[in-house]
Amino acid sequence: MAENGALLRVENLVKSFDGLRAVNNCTLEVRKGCLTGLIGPNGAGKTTLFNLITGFLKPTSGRIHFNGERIDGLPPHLTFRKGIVRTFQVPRELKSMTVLENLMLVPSDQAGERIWNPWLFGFRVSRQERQIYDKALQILEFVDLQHLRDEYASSLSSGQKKLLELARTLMCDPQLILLDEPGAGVNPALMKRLVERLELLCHELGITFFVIEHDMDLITRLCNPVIVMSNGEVIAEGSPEEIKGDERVLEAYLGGQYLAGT
Amino acid sequence: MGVSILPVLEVKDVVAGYGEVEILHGVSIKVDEGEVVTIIGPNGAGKSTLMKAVFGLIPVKKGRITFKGRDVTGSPPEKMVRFGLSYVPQSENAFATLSIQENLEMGGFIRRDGLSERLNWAYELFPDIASRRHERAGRLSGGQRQMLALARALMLDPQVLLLDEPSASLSPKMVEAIFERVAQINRSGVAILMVEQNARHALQFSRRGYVLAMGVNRLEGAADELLESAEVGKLYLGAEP
Amino acid sequence: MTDAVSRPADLVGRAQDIRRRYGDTAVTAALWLLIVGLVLWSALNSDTRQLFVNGVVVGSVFALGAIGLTLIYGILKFGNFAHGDLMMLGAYFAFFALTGRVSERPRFDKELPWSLDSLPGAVDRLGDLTFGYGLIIAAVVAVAVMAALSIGLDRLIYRPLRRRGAGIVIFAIASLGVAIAARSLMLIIWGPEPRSYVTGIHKAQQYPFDIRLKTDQIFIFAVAVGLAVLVYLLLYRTKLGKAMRAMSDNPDLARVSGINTDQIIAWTWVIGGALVAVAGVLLAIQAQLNPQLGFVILLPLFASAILGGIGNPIGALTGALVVGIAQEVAVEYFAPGYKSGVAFVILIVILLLRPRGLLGARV
Amino acid sequence: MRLERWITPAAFAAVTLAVIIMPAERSGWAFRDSVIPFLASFATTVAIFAVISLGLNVQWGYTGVFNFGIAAFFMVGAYTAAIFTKPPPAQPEFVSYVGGFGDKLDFLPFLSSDQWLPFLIGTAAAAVMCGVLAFLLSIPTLRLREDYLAIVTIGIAELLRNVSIEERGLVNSARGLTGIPRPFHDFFDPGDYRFVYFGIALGVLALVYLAVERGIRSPWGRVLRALREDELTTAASGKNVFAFKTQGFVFGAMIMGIGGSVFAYERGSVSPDTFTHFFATFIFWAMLIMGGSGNNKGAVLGAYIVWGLWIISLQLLGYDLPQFLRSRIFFIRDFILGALIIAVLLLRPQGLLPEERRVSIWLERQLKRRRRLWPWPRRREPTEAAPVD
Repeated sequence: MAENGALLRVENLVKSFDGLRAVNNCTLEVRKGCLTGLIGPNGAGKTTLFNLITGFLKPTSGRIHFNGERIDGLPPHLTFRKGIVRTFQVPRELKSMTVLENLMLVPSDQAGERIWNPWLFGFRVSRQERQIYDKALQILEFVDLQHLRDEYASSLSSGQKKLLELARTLMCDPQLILLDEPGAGVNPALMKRLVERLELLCHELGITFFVIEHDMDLITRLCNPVIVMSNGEVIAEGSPEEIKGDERVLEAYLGGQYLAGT
Repeated sequence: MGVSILPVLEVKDVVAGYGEVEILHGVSIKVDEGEVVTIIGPNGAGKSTLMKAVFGLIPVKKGRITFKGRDVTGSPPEKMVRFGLSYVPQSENAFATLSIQENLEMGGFIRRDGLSERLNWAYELFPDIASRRHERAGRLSGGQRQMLALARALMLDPQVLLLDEPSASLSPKMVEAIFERVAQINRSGVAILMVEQNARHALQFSRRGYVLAMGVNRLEGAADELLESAEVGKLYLGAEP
Repeated sequence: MTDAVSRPADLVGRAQDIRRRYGDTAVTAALWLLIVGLVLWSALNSDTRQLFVNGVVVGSVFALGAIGLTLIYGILKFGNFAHGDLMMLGAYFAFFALTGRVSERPRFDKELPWSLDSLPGAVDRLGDLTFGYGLIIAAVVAVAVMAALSIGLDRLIYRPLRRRGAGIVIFAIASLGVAIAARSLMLIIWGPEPRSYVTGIHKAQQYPFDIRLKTDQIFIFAVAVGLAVLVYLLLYRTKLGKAMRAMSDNPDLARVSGINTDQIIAWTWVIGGALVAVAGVLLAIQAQLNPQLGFVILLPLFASAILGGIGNPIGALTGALVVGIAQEVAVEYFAPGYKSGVAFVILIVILLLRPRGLLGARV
Repeated sequence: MRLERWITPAAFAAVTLAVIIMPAERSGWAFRDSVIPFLASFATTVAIFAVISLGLNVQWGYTGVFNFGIAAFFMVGAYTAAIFTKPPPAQPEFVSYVGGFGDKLDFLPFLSSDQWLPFLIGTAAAAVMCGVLAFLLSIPTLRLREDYLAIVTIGIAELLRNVSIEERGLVNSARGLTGIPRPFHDFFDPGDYRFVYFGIALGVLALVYLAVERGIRSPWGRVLRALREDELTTAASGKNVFAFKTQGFVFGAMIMGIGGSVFAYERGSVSPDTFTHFFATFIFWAMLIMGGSGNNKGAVLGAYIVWGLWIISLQLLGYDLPQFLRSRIFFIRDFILGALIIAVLLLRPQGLLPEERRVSIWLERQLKRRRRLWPWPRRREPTEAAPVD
């Protein structure tokens, strides 16, 4: 039975590529208002899981519920509509568009996105543009990129691109943000700020986060609970301390055979 | 194994990465003749990047790589193979549209003679792929594909074999089989430098090990010492230093 | 409770899975049946039998072009829109080597003092063929020239683009530039009038089943099939060919295996250039020498390559024969101007139903 | 590089000088009688081609959709305009074509076929037809790798041209359609009409330019440009990739249709031999690549320069050329164009006028209205944001 407060629930999810099961009978829950961490060795299927949740891949079998609604198999733009946004492990910025444009693209249902609206309802487009612009500026300030707003996104450093990815997700008032390694390549000072920002977003605005991260320090500081995946399955879940003490997790990382299932 | 004065492969203070992103911030590793060395470390430590940098697949920005005392820094992979190194990438390590036999022939591409003997040798070492030699490699199971990748890399009779996570996404049984095969290859005199996720398992087959984290050396030592060390677990799960 | 609700949805999901898994196979089987049926029908129907045979000849010319196209596509990963024009250019080079003629002013040729047809007996007909051994030597010359030219174009244009990491579209536009340059080069040197290697009428022979064939056509078919088999043997039996396939499959792993990819690319252009030249000569024997023809033939070439599954020479041969037969047989029912329409329809059907082609993705 | 800054002005100046001086010199500097009319015709054609080049810019420069069959849209536009404005065939046994709606509109004075309304109807119909064609083509191809669309569009251009020749009753096969009524033709002296039509063509170009500029600088255009950069990110930003791609392709095709219709009204006749791949597809690519894809000014400048080269080669024929050159001048021009395309791709991939860095005209206008100085592009220091919360 669904536990109260589960925003995202993944049940028996399977994804196989040419017989190889990247995600194997994975079942997990992300509770509302939490910063849930997702860790696991390389090839555990973490990014594949993200791709399945956001609709970039279609599951072979299994179910994904978001807010009690089934979302598996929806294309990316529809999962986005439901309130799920993601970042990419390797930042995929829109290279020859400015930082500001990268953000202003995001809000959905912009009046000006219908080709005839700029002609018929110019004032509405105009007003909305102003709102989006203000919001983009706010968010740029939030992630400390406001001085770069008119630069092409391709000229950013890799850490700044990571922040841009985060900023992009904030443009649309999401319910759930999936972050794929937000910390990689971000320098320590920025990182500290990033952690503060994420906590602020989570606690003040009630946005739920689901974070893949390799940096255990960051996970410890940021996330609770932490879910551990290995070979496409969830093998443990708990607070960072519990995870660190969990024999199975260490086994998964260091090798040796963990106990499969149940 | 006798202790040689010069290591076969030595990596000194190598700095490398993809494009502007630097992942290795000065890593040093050495491999003596005939030994198995395992590199372990948490995700994102730069283990695979190190392999690629050594093999010339990504540019080395700083540092030196020497093979038998000869500077091979920045040589392209097709040259590395001629020096006597061989490399098994982590994924996509077989030509899926080629037959198994053709895969092995490609492994021996620069060989001038003795190809058929070497082929027979490979099939003897890996009997499970021998029976399917005219099938496309894309049809093999994960474990068999890994065997094929090993066999392909051995076709040139290399002195040093670089293995990038040979046990990745294999069943426990298969992992066992792969490691046994690796040990067997080593007994035939090939030095092995291996990156592994499966740290404990790999260290059991190794003489020495290195632990990388965040693109720098963190620990090194004899394999059994590392196996016992509590430090290693902490590096993975990030207890406060 | 959740289970009860989600069970019907699961059934739908499973049905989709089945469709995903077997639908592809079913569509392929249906397309194959359709093709085999049409081919058999046109071969057996006495109205279209002659056209069927013509189609095989036309298709074998397409085949050589499509094999070259698909080879370059497989290894360099871009559609070469200059392929048709380079075919024609190759044919003109052979013409030049054979006759030593260039256009001086409209409808007036200037003959250079040296040419192959001045060799003793070079234009004497070989058996029932319309041409002598001179043309064959000329074709060899054209092969050499086109192979060299292809490498030159790669060094000059495609390699810099590759180093820069340009996208496939940039390659395609560059190849369009090459196509235009090649076409205008032909027009500059030989003028716009159609030409042929030999003048005079060539009578067709009567064969069983009421089929009339020129010996040239049999020659075209034989050369095309022979070369297709050679390319197949090259790719599947020789070290170079296997390395080419390996590189097409996984360039990084090819480098790791010690394969020099620059060299493989150069060889690909040599073989591609040679095929272009032969295909061009055959096209010119089959139709004529005409600078306009190069771009027109591009559509059937691409249709053949896509029908067969891009990157696959046997597929290209099969695809080309199907396209050739379909185009010729269609003449019985539609105006000749619709030949290109046939190739277009085949293209659209394949793209809609099975974009990887009939023989593609056999992994 | 300092030199690079001069390439664009130099190219512009060279073409302009050549286009003015060559006819002037040949006509004995008779500006009023021959040079000015010549320039008007030249400029009219440039305007028409610039329209089509703008359409291609929407497709390739902004949306990243790869159309190698511009000829198809150019031709459909031209023929549609023609059959919507022409009277029905007078002698169906000699001349036959479908449509001929021109007469049906004659019942009101300003609707008669040589006035402005038929022109507008023909142009609108041309745009619609091209839009429908583009939509149909997008279904099998837009989800596939980019170059599949290129092949399919080559195919449709080839096919449509053959259909127009083979189907006698459709658009009068190879002889094409003549006597297309031209807007306001009877009101002016035939010698002056070219100036009138230049005005019309310029007006259409201005409208199309504004429409494209406005569309591209709107949130809609932002999505298109995002698609060109990275489809995955665009999908991750909640945009329906396929829908927007189709819109970009269709919008561009409609503009090409408009260009085709203006072309038909300028010539007064259309025939299939105009719409070959070479003439009707390649030169637009040359224009856009040379001018700078992703920049509407570049698309127009490219049309000017490429058509300038065209005209220069024509003008050269008026001089005493050696026979060798005389018979080959057009082929040499084609060769130069092909080589120029490659040279631009290799040496200056961004074209003569690189893409501009602007966000949205709506925003710019808004910010101006609020009496804030828009900080583009020179002022880079952050202006204080609007009061938050």
